[in-house]
Amino acid sequence: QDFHGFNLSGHDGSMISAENLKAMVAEAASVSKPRNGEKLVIGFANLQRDVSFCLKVEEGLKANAEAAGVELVIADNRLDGATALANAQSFLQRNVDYVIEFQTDANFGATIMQQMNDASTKVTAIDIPMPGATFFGANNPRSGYMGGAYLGQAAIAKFGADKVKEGYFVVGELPQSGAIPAMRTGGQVEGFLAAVEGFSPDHVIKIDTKNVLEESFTQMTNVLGRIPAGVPIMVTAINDQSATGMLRAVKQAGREADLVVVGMGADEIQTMMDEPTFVASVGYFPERYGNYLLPLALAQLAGKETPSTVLVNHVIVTKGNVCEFYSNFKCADDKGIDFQFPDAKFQEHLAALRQSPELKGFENLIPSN
Amino acid sequence: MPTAAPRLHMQGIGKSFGGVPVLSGVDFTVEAGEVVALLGSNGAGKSTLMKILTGLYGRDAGTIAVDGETVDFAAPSAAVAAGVRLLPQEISVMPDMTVAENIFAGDLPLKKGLLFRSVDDAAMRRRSRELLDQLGFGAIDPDTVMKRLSVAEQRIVEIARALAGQARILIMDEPTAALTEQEATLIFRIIRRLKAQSVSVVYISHYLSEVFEISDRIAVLRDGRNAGTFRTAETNHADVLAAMLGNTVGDLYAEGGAAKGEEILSVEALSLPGKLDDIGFSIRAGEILGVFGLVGSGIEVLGRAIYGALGPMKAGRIRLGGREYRPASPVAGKRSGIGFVAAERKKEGIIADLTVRENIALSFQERFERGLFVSKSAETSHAKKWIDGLGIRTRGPEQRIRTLSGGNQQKVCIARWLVEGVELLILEEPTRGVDVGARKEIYGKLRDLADRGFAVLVLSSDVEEVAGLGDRALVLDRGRVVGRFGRGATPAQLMAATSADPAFHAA
Amino acid sequence: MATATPATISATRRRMTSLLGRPWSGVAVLLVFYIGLVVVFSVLSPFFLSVRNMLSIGSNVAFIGLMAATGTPLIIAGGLDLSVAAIAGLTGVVISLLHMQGLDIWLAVAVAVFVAAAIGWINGLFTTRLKLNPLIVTLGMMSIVSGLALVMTGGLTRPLMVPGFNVIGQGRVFGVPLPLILMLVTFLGLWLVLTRTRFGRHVYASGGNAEAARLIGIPVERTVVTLYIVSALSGAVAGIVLAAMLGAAAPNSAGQHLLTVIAAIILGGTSLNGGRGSVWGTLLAILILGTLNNGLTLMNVSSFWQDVTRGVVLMLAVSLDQIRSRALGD
Amino acid sequence: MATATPATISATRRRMTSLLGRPWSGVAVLLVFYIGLVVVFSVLSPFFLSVRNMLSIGSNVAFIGLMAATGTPLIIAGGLDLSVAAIAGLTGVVISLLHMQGLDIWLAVAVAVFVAAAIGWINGLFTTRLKLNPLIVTLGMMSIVSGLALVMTGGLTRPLMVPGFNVIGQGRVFGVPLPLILMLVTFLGLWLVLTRTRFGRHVYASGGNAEAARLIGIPVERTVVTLYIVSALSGAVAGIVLAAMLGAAAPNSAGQHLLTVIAAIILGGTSLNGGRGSVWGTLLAILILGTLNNGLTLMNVSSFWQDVTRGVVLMLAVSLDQIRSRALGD
Ligand SMILES: Nc1ncnc2c1ncn2[C@@H]1O[C@H](COP(=O)(O)OP(=O)(O)OP(=O)(O)O)[C@@H](O)[C@H]1O
Ligand SMILES: Nc1ncnc2c1ncn2[C@@H]1O[C@H](COP(=O)(O)OP(=O)(O)OP(=O)(O)O)[C@@H](O)[C@H]1O
Ligand SMILES: O[C@@H]1[C@@H](O)[C@H](O)OC[C@H]1O
Ligand SMILES: [Mg+2]
Ligand SMILES: [Mg+2]
Repeated sequence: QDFHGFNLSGHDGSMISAENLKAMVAEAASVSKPRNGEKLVIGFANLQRDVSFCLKVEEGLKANAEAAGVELVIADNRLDGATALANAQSFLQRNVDYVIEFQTDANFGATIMQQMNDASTKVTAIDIPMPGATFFGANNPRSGYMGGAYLGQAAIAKFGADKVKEGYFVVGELPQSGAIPAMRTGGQVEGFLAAVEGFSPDHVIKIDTKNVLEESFTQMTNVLGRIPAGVPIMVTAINDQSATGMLRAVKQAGREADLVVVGMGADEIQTMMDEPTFVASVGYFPERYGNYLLPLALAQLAGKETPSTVLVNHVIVTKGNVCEFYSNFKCADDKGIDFQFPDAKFQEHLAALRQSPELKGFENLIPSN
Repeated sequence: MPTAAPRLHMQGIGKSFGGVPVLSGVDFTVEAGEVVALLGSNGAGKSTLMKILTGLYGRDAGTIAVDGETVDFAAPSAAVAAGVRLLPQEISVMPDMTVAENIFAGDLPLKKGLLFRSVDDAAMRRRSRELLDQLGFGAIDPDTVMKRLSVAEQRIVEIARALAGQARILIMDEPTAALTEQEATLIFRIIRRLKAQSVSVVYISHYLSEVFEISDRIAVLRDGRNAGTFRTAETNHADVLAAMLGNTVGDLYAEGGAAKGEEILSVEALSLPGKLDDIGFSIRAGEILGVFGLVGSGIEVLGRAIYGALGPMKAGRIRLGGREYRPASPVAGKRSGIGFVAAERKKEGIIADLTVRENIALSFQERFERGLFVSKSAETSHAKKWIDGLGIRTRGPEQRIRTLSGGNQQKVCIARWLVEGVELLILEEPTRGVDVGARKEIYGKLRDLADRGFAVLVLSSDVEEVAGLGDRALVLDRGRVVGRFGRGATPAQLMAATSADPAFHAA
Repeated sequence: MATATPATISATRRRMTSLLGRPWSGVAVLLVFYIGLVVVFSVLSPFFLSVRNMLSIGSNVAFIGLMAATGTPLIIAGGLDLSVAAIAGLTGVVISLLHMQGLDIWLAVAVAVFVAAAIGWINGLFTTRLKLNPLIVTLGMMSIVSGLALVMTGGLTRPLMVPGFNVIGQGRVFGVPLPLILMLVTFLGLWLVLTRTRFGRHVYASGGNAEAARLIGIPVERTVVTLYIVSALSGAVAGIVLAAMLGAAAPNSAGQHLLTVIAAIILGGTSLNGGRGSVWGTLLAILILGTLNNGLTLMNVSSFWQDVTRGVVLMLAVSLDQIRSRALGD
Repeated sequence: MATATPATISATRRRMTSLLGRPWSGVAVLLVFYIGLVVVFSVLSPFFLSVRNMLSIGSNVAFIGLMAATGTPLIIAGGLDLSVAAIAGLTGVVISLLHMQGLDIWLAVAVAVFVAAAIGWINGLFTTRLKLNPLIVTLGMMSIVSGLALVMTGGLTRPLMVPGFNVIGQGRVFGVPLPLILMLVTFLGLWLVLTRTRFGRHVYASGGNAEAARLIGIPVERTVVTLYIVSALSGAVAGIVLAAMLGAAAPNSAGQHLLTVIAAIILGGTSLNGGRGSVWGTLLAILILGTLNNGLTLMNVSSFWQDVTRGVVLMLAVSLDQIRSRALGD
């Protein structure tokens, strides 16, 4: 139902007016008395502040908190379980009224949640689910699948189906960060194979990007040695930053003509606009996360019923439609390909995921669609 | 008479370390072309005074003038630039650089290159060879990496380095402590030549005979204060010693003990490829056996081989305390009742950061345990016993050994082995760098130990020491026993037994 | 009123000097620094000074502290172990995998501890017997061990929730978190061993002058190998504490704290050249770093500025000790 | 036919020994190891042995190589710089920010290089004048510098696309990538300086025995401070190469390679105790690590197994050198 202008199912992702936010705060504070006796305090633990995606989430939350007049205390989990635990304790130490956790690994969630529950503090978990917390974030199997499929279709449009089969598909992974990114990159591979029928699995190359520009560049450079001259090079990765590093490596090798890149996250739009071969990125809209997260937190503090899971609605962002989402960029005339999401095959993929022994114990992370 | 300013004039020098005064109001003067010997017992402050002169240490009081000009060297480089060069007491070289580089690193010859002035290695090599030849040590190859040389050879290279630059004042702090007499003679030749060139030399030594041979004047320090200066030609050993110590020393060596006990060590046909060849001897309880040899003669390895420091021995038969004994490791040697004091006190003897108490207790730590833990009081009383027993001059058992003077460190190294169960004590160069007073104390203690039933094996390149101390003496040359002497052998006899050329070098 | 005569000044100076000159005076300087830090944060943040917060700092630094504790004698003896944090990661992984296979949790722990000991033993053999450079050997070992942990889990974090086991990380005794107790007991034990036992003397002697120590019949190699094993074991314990605390085992869990471990040991006054150091210095350095983290977070300082501040504090702390040495004219 | 008499055997042995005993024999062992690695990969992967691939290995390792190159003389002289990689990150950030403010790109580069030099100078002063421990000082500096880079960018990667500038990272001369050329020229230059100039001898002397060097009038402090500045400058150049190559400046870009830089220097035969080492050893170590990474990636080996392999290779390489030393009876 509607909570001062916030209605989850109908929400378009824009920021609620300051007036409405303040009304939410007033209601929340009357139901849940601020623990410091003055005003509501919300704790936000970021995943790793020097990743642009995470930074955008933080900026969005800050803007909302400021408009609403609640205090936001921020900590940096630094991609580390122990640090996340210490940060959670520091929130409790400061008597925060609500916690938003962007955390490293689902498996660390239980311990943190136990402490939150002991303190009767409610939690929303971003991207990485935690037991008993509201989940808000990426639909990883879907976003990955979407990006992979788009890349396949864009490659066919550029090189023709026959040529694409001679080409190589390189995916920049982040294997050490566990099951969730793996579902994303796994989805990219499956989506690509779904779009390019008869593509040889031997032509799929996986590299470890370590989630940084430079390593993506180095490993892509290494792997280019395996790709014969003149065949298509189709690239996607765990996030835009890694995709960018891989793109630069192909450029440095002078093989840009054979390249198509699809990013993930749409959080480095400028690069996408500047690079002709960077055709699209799967949109997550991290800058809008705060527009959901803060109202959601206030609604819960106000005692409202809220759904336990809110998945981001991913959209393909291209040079042709970018202005619809980011007004500071102009849309190009070239509208790109006419993308078809392979829905039936995606359902098969989801079914397969549910059977996967690798994901045993992580079934809750697999969305229903 | 026109009185020109002296070459060096230090006046009223004062220095304390951590509040404890080490030098107070010291005056020290050297004329141009004069050799002044600086004497004093261990810890009197000789090295400290010279380190102050060369800018290694700051001073608390006093002035320094060179050729009438007040100077205040902030760092050794300033002293070097002013022609004041120090040959320090402790070997101070760059072990991984070549001999030539060690000699010239401070003043490298350069040549024009294509792009830049580069180091003229050929010139450096040539001049190094000349310098070493001049010194009489032409056999040292300028291209050898320093760490491959023996201690004595490294010392020679250091001397060559001190001579390489244009010095006005050359300070030599115990240059001959690790050298033999013959080698020292070569050094004296150089000093005389420098003197002729009007270079001033400060010569620090504990060997009175050397001092009387080479110096024009003798300045004595005692407890950090001036204790008199003497014209060398107008004085004698006794007066100088009296100034140094406040009393005279008398005979350095105690009378040999009377009763010898049963045989403690017997060595037969001991060989070590390239180093020792068919060595045989024995020592009885109550006996001191001296082994004399020059560098390279085998004295550097003989004691170690027996102790086990060179690892398991194959050739030869050794009996220790009546039982068959095979050297294997220091741990095993110690367990069999051998104590060992290494020549290189700083490198192989002291654990610098530990206290006197800890250093003494270390070798037989298990004897100071009460249950699981070490008993500090047991350690302390043991340490105190030997601080008194050996006359170790220290502020107490808790002083760090690194801040003791050399002679006292040496006594600590000996004290380590003075426990029940040690039958054989092996000492390499037991009094290197030790002052006369302390040397006499150490000799006295070794004799006491022998009288208490220890067998003592002393390996030394100091011929007087071996002649004076040993009940019997062996002479080694190129790994073989070339002479066996009873008590009363003279240094000259021992010396004569070695056929070695005074300029040592391994063939 | 008494005026300060030169004599009284010098007497005071001598007394101060002798106080500062004691072996533990470097530790005293760190203690003063630590207390200063606590005072500053107490003033700046209302949340800082409470028993609960102090205890949570203690329990947060525990697993790092465990590794730094045993790293201290190892470095004193002239060794160095860069693989310890990787061993912590592997330990958690081995336990969780074995337990998943149905093995009793304590048996799994025993196996993991044994594996760690074996790794430490290899480190020790390579560095002493083969005389290889410890930095390269243990860096190589770090790479191997963390690689294996990743291979074994496929990079995934594994849940590890077994009530009896998790108590190690989450339990309290009289309100004091168990990890903190474990760490303090380790420091206390190592202090006793280092200062009161034969083995402890051998540690200082081996690192102070290995050749001299060997020549007086101290088993230098055995001492150093033992310390590598102990270091690996502390890695295992740290891994156990971490996994128990987090309720999950991550293959790379402790890796990013490696530099903190080494920094704490050096900041604590232990010399990388061996022969000198104390575990209390290390403990204070660990507490300083943990307190800094906690205090700055409580003050809502951004993590970027936290990095800057940590650097400044490291430099300040080591400068302070230098000023002490200078005052002594060392 | 001649039979080997003891005399000829010992003559041969002497010749071999003298060959192996030369200062560069450790380097020769690494060269053999490197060639072995190249042969193995050539056999195992059809993609490995090609000019193109060799060049891409070279350009991949260039920025690490630059930092390791200047780190070598610094460690030879008894110093250590853990901040160099952080300086690389800061350099890119400063350039991109200044350029965004409208400053000419080369002016921006000049400012960034100047900032780096100042940081190196501070490292040098703190470690020599104040005699602070270099590990703590430069670790602290690393934390400060990388923290500042994050603060300045707000943690974001900044695009840096200026054709003239990007040539540094992406250009080629006769087909050889510019970063590779830059690195090789740096090694060559340092080799000349170290072996041919007065400054070079001062470097070895300062690290071999600072006390002795000071005593014979070598300006030890000035030498070491200069090397800290040079190290920081190479960090700046590495940062420029990296930013130019990637077309972007990331505040955290080089940080994770810190251990690789140190490992390469030590593996290359430079002693952490100072006084010994050569830049060619470092270069070979860098090439070995880069080749390993490339070859294993081409063979499609997972990054986890790559970690394991890298560890094994590090240990093997240093063992091989030890075997050489043993053969010499060192
Ligand atoms: N590190 C130090 N700090 C303070 N005082 C020291 C230090 N080292 C030595 N001293 C003191 O300096 C003075 C002279 O030293 P030392 O005991 O070595 O000389 P000594 O006993 O006169 O000489 P020796 O017994 O060797 O002939 C003593 O009072 C000694 O305790
Ligand atoms: N750096 C130092 N710190 C503390 N005490 C010192 C230091 N250097 C010298 N001392 C002390 O100063 C006193 C004088 O030492 P110095 O080395 O000058 O004696 P020395 O006369 O040269 O003795 P030796 O004949 O044994 O060489 C000694 O007691 C010594 O322990
Ligand atoms: O890789 C990261 C992903 O795990 C997280 O969900 O969003 C930010 C990404 O950079
Ligand atoms: Mg004395
Ligand atoms: Mg002296």
